[in-house]
Amino acid sequence: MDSSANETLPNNVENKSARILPLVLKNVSYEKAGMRLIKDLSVTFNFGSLTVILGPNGAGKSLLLRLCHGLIKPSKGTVDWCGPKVSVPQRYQAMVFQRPVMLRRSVIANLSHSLKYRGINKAERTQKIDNILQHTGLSRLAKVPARLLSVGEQQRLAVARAWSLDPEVLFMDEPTAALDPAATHSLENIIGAIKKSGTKIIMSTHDLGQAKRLADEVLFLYRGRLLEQADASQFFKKPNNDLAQSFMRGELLWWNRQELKPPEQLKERRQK
Amino acid sequence: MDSSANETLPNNVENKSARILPLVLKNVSYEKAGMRLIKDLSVTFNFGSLTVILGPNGAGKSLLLRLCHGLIKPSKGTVDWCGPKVSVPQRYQAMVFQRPVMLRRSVIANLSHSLKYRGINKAERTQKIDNILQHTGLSRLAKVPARLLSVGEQQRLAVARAWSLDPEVLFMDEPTAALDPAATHSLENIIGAIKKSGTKIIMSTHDLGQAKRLADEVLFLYRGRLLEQADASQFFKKPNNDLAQSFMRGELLWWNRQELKPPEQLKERRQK
Amino acid sequence: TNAFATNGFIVVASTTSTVNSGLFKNILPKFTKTTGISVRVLGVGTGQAINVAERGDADILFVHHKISEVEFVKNAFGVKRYDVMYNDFIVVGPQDDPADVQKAKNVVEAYKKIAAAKSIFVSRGDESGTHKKSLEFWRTIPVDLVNSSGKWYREAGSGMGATLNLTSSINGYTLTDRSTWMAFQNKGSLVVLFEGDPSMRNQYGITMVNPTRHKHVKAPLASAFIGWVISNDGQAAINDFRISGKQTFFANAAGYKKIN
Amino acid sequence: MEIGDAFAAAMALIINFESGLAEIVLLSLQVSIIAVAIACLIGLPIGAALAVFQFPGRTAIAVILNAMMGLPPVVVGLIVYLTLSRSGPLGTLGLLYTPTAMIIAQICLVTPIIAALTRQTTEDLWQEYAEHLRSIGIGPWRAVTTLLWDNRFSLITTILAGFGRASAEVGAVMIVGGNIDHVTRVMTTSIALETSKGDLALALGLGIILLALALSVNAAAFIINDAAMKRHG
Amino acid sequence: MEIGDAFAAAMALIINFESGLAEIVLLSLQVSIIAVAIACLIGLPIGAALAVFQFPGRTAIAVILNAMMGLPPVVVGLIVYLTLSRSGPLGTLGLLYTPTAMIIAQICLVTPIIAALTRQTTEDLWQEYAEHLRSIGIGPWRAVTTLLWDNRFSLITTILAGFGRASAEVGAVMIVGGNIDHVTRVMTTSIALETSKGDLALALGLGIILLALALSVNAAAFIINDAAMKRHG
Ligand SMILES: Nc1ncnc2c1ncn2[C@@H]1O[C@H](COP(=O)(O)OP(=O)(O)OP(=O)(O)O)[C@@H](O)[C@H]1O
Ligand SMILES: Nc1ncnc2c1ncn2[C@@H]1O[C@H](COP(=O)(O)OP(=O)(O)OP(=O)(O)O)[C@@H](O)[C@H]1O
Ligand SMILES: [Mg+2]
Ligand SMILES: [Mg+2]
Repeated sequence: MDSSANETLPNNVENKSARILPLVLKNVSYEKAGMRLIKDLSVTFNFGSLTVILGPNGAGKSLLLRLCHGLIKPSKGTVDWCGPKVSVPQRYQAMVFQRPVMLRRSVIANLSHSLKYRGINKAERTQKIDNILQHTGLSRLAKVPARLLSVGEQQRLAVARAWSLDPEVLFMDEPTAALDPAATHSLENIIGAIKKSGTKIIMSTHDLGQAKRLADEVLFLYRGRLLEQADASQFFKKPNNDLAQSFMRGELLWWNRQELKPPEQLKERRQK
Repeated sequence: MDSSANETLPNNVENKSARILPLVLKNVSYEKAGMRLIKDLSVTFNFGSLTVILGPNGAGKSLLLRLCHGLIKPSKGTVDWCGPKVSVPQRYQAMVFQRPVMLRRSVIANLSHSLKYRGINKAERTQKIDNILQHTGLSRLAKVPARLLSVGEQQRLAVARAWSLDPEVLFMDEPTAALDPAATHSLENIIGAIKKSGTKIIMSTHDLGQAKRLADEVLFLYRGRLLEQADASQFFKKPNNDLAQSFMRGELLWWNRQELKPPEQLKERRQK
Repeated sequence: TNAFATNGFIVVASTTSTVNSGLFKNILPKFTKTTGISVRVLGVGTGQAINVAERGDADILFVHHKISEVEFVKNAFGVKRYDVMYNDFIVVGPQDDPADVQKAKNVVEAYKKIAAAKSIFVSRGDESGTHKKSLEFWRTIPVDLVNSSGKWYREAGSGMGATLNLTSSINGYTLTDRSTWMAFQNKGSLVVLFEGDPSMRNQYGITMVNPTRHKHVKAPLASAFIGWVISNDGQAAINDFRISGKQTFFANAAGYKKIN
Repeated sequence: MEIGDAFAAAMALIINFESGLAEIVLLSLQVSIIAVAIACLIGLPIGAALAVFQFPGRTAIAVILNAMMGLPPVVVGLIVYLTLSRSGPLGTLGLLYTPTAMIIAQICLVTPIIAALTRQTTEDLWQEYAEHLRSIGIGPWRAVTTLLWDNRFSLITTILAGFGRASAEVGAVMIVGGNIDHVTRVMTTSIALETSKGDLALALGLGIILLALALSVNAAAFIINDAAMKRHG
Repeated sequence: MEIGDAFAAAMALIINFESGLAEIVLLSLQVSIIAVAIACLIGLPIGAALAVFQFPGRTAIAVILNAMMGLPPVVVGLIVYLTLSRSGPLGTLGLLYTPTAMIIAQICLVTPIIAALTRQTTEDLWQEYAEHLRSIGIGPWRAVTTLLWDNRFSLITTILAGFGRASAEVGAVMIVGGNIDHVTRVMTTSIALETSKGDLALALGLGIILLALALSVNAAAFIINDAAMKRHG
C-alpha cells in the first residue's frame, strides 16, 4: 500500500466504461428467520462516484453489500444490473468481505486462484500478482499460508485479491478495520487511484474521517432501512435525518433508540 | 455499552486485589516454521495500570497477547505469574480475540457456557447475563444464534463474554475494530469502569486516539521486538524510538522500513 | 407332558446341508411339541461344526463325516455316536454333458471323463464332508490337481450352496449331497448326471458332547433329543420329510432298522 | 431377469406379511441400533478426546483407529466367538449364539469407525474453538463435551456410517449368532442363507426390504436432525 | 488359548512365506486399492457436488446416499452377480468370477461411503468458502475442485474409511469372485474358508496379517498426508 506508486497501479483504465452499471435496487426487502433485516430499500448506483454506506452495527450494511453483489437474493423487490454486459455480471465485480475468506493455500496461491478462474494466463498472472503484492506490502509473505497471517495482513490480502480482478464495481466492507494507521492511509490512496481508474467503489466504514475523505455519496442505513442518501459534502455538513445527525455526533446506539425519538415505522423489528 | 450505567457494572470490586499479577516475561522468543516472530522480549505487567500495545500490522501484538494469556508457549524465555494464586492462573484471566470465536449456540448460550465452566450457579448466571447483555446492547439478540450476528455484534458478544468472567487480567485484541462510533465510545467508558474496578487491562489497538484516551502505559512493538515501553503521557508527547515516532506520524510501513533507517539488528527476519 | 417341559433349549452343531434342505424346520416342531424342549440348530461347515462341539459351544454334533465323528468320540469330546440317516452324493453338471459323464459305469470313471475332457469341475475346497468324499474319488485317478487348480479344476472354498451357485453360472460339474441339490433353486442348466454308485453313500450321525468335559452341556435334554431322533417317531419323521414330493433322507438308526 | 423377480419377492414378503419376517426385521433393527448406540457412547468421546488431548503416541493411536475402520467382520466375529465360547474367558456367561453376542460383535466393528470419523470432524472444529476454550480455562474433557455438542449436526453422518456398517454386516453376526431360526436370525444372515439355497430372488427381496429399512432409519435421522438444526440455528 | 495359537499361526505363515500367501495378499491389495481409487474418482466429486449444487431433491439424494453407506455386501454381491452372470445383461463380458468382478462389487460398496462422508466434510468447508467462491464468480464444478483440493487433508480419513470397508469385506467378493483358489481368493475369503473348516487359529492368523496390511496402508497414507501437510502448511 505504497501511496507513492499510484502511477503503476495495475488497473486497466481504458476498459473502464460502464459495462454492467448502473445497479438498480427496487423495493428490496430481505427476510431471514421471520425477521425483516432489510426493509423496502430502493437505490441506484451510478458509474463513477464512490459510495460510502454508514450506519451502526447491525444496521444491515453487510447485508446490503451482499444483496448488491448478488450473494443473497432479496425476499422482495429486485436487484438489477442495467449495463450492456449484464449476462455475466459477476465477472465485472469483486468484493472485500468484512471477514475475508482465506483459502487454505499460500498468499500467492490465494491470488492466483481467482485470477485463474477469470481466465488470465500464467505469465500475466505472475506479473500482476507481483505488482499487487508490492502495492499491498505482502511481497515477503508471498509463500506463507494465508491462514497464518495476522488479521491485518489477511485484510490486505483480501484487498489485493479483489483488486487484482480489476472489477468495474468493487464492494468493500470496512476494508481498513484491521489496518494500522499507515496502511489505512495507504489504502485510502489506493482506493482513490482505483476510483480514478474508473472503478465504482461501494464501501462501508465506521471511520467517519475516512468516509469524509473518500465519499462522493453517502447512504445512511438504520435497522435495515435507508434513512438518507445524500451527497457527501451535504451529508457531512449536516444530515437531514435526525438519526443520522445523532449517529454523526457519536450518539446513536441502536438498542436505546427510544431515547432518540425515532420515526414510528421503525418499531416493528424483531418483535416476534 | 450504555455509558450512563457505569455504576451498575457487574464487576466485583472488592475481590480485586492482586491474585496472579504481576506477570513477568523474561527474554521471551517465539519461533514458528523457522521464523522468529517474537524476539527476546522482556516486560513486566503490574497491577492497576492499563497497558496498550501499539505497532503496525504483523508486528506481533496478537502473538504477544497470546503468549501472556498462556495460549502459546514461548520457544525461549519464561512467562510467569507471580501473584499468590498462580496455581490456576487461567481462572483469573479472560481475553477478547481479534477474531472472536462464536460457539454454534445462541448469544445467551455463548455467555452461559463459559460462566458454567467457571462454576457460577444458574441463578447468578442468569442475572449476570441479563445485566451484561444490557450493557453491551445485545439484549434483543439474546436468542439469535451467535454466528448469524453482524461482525460488530459478534465483537460486542466477545467483549461481553470475557467481561462476564470478571477477570483480574483482561486481554483485549483490538476490541473496537468493528464497532460503530457510538459503541466504540461506550466501550471505552466500560473499559474505564472495568479498570476502575481493579482489573488489569492489556489491549492492542490501531486507533491512536483511543490509545491516548485509555492508556496508562504503552508498549511499542515492531517486527516482533519491543522497541519502547513508556508512560502513556510521555509516549504520546514524543516517543523515544525513531520507528515509534514515524508510526505515530502515520508513516511506518513495515515492508519499506529500509527507507526509515532502522536499527541494524532488525534485518534477520524471514530471510530463509 | 414330560419332565423336560421347562422351556429348556439345546444347541445342535450341524451342517448347512441339513439346515438348507429344510429337514430341521420340518421335524423339530414334532420334537418340541412332545417334549417342550426347543432345539437351536447351527448350520456351518463340517469342520467348523466339529470345532464348535469340541469347544463345548453345542450340546450335540450332527454331521456327515464318520471318520471325524469317530475321532471326536475317541478323543472324549463326545459320548457315543449313533447312525441316524443317509442319502447319497450325486454328480451334477451341464445338461449337454461335454465330458459324457452320463455314460460312466461308476463314479471313478465319471471323474476320469471329467479330467480327460478338462471340463470345469468345481470343488468345494473347504475340507467339508462332501469335499473329502470328492477327494477320495480324485485320488484313485492319476491327475495333477495342484497344477490344474485355477484352470479346469476350480476350488471354490465355500459351502455347498455357494459352490452350486458358482457351478450353475459357469456350467461346470460338481459333487453334491442330494438334499442340498433338491432344495437348491438356482439350478440353471444343471442336471443330475451321475448317481447310484454305492460308494457315494452319505451317512449322517449324531453324537452328544461329553458332559464330563463340558459341565454346562445339558445332558438330559440332549439325550432326550438323541433318543427321539433314533426312536421310531424321529425316524419316521425323517422318512416323511419331502422336497417337491421326493424323500430326501433315509432313516437308518440301528434300532429302527430292526423294526423295519 | 431376476431383478424383477426380486421385487416381486419383496412385495410378496411384505404383502403376505408373516410373523417370521417381522421377527427378523425387529431383531435386525434392535441389534444394530443398540450396537450403534453403545458404539456412540464409547466412540464419540474417544474420537473427540483424540482431537483435543495432546500426548505422546497420539498420532499412532489415530493411525491405528483409522486402520481399525477396516476390521474384517469375520475376524471380529472369531475373536468375539473365542472370547464368549464355553472354553473362552467369558464362557461362563453363556452369551454365545444370543443377540447379545451379536451386539458385542457389532460394537467392536462400529466403535472404531465412529471414533475415527469423529476424531477427524472434531479436529476441524477444535482448530476453530481451541483458543476460546483454552482461554476460558475449561479442561480437555469439558472441551470434548462442548465440541461434541456443537458438532452434533455434522456427527450425524458419522453415526449413520456406523449404522450402515452394523446393519449391513453379516460375517460377524453369523459366527457369534449362528443364524439360529427364531433366536439370532437377522436380515443379513437370512439373505446369506437364501443365497446359499440358491433362492436368489428371495435373497434379493429380503435385501430390498433391508435397504428400505436403512432408508427409513436414515430419513428419520435426517428429519430429526433437520428439525433440531432449525430450532438451534 | 487360541489367540496365542493365532499369533503363532500368523508368524508361521509369514516365516514359511509361501507363494500362495503372497498371491492372496497381493490380490487383496490390488482389488481393494483399485476399487477405492475408482470409488474416489466417482465419490469425491459426487459428494462435493452435493454440498455445492442447489437443486430440488438434493436432500433426498443426500439421505439416500447416507442410507447407501449401509448397502449389505451380500446384496451388492447378488446384484453384481445377476448383472454379470451369463444370463444377465452384461453376461457376454464373461467377468463373473474374475478379480474385475470383485473390483466392481467393491466399487459399489465403497462409492456411497466416500460420497456421503465427502458431502459432509465438504459442506462444512463450503459454508466457509461459499461467499468468496461465488463472489469471484467461479462455477459450481470449479468450486468442487477448489473444495476438494483445499480439504484434501481431512478427506484422507474418508478415503481410509472406504478402504477399510473394501479390504474387510467378504460377502460381496465371495459371491462375485467365488473364492476360487489362484483366481479370486483374497484374504477375507480365505479367512472365511479357514473358519468354515474349523481351523480357527489359521483363520485368525490370516486375520492378523490382514490387519497388519491395513495398518501399513493407513500408516503410509498418514505419512504421505503429513508430509504434504507440512509442505503446504
Ligand atoms: N442469516 C441471518 N439470520 C438472522 N439474522 C441475520 C442474518 N444475517 C444477518 N442477520 C442480522 O441482520 C442484521 C444486519 O447484519 P449486517 O451484518 O448487515 O450488519 P452490519 O450493518 O454490517 O453491522 P456491522 O457494522 O456490525 O458489520 C444484524 O442484526 C444481524 O444479526
Ligand atoms: N503460526 C504462525 N506461523 C507462521 N507465521 C505466523 C504464525 N502466527 C503468526 N505469524 C506471523 O507473525 C506475525 C505477527 O502476527 P500477529 O498476529 O501477532 O500480528 P499483529 O501485530 O497482531 O498484526 P495485526 O495488527 O495485523 O493484527 C505476522 O507476520 C504473521 O504472519
Ligand atoms: Mg458488517
Ligand atoms: Mg493482531
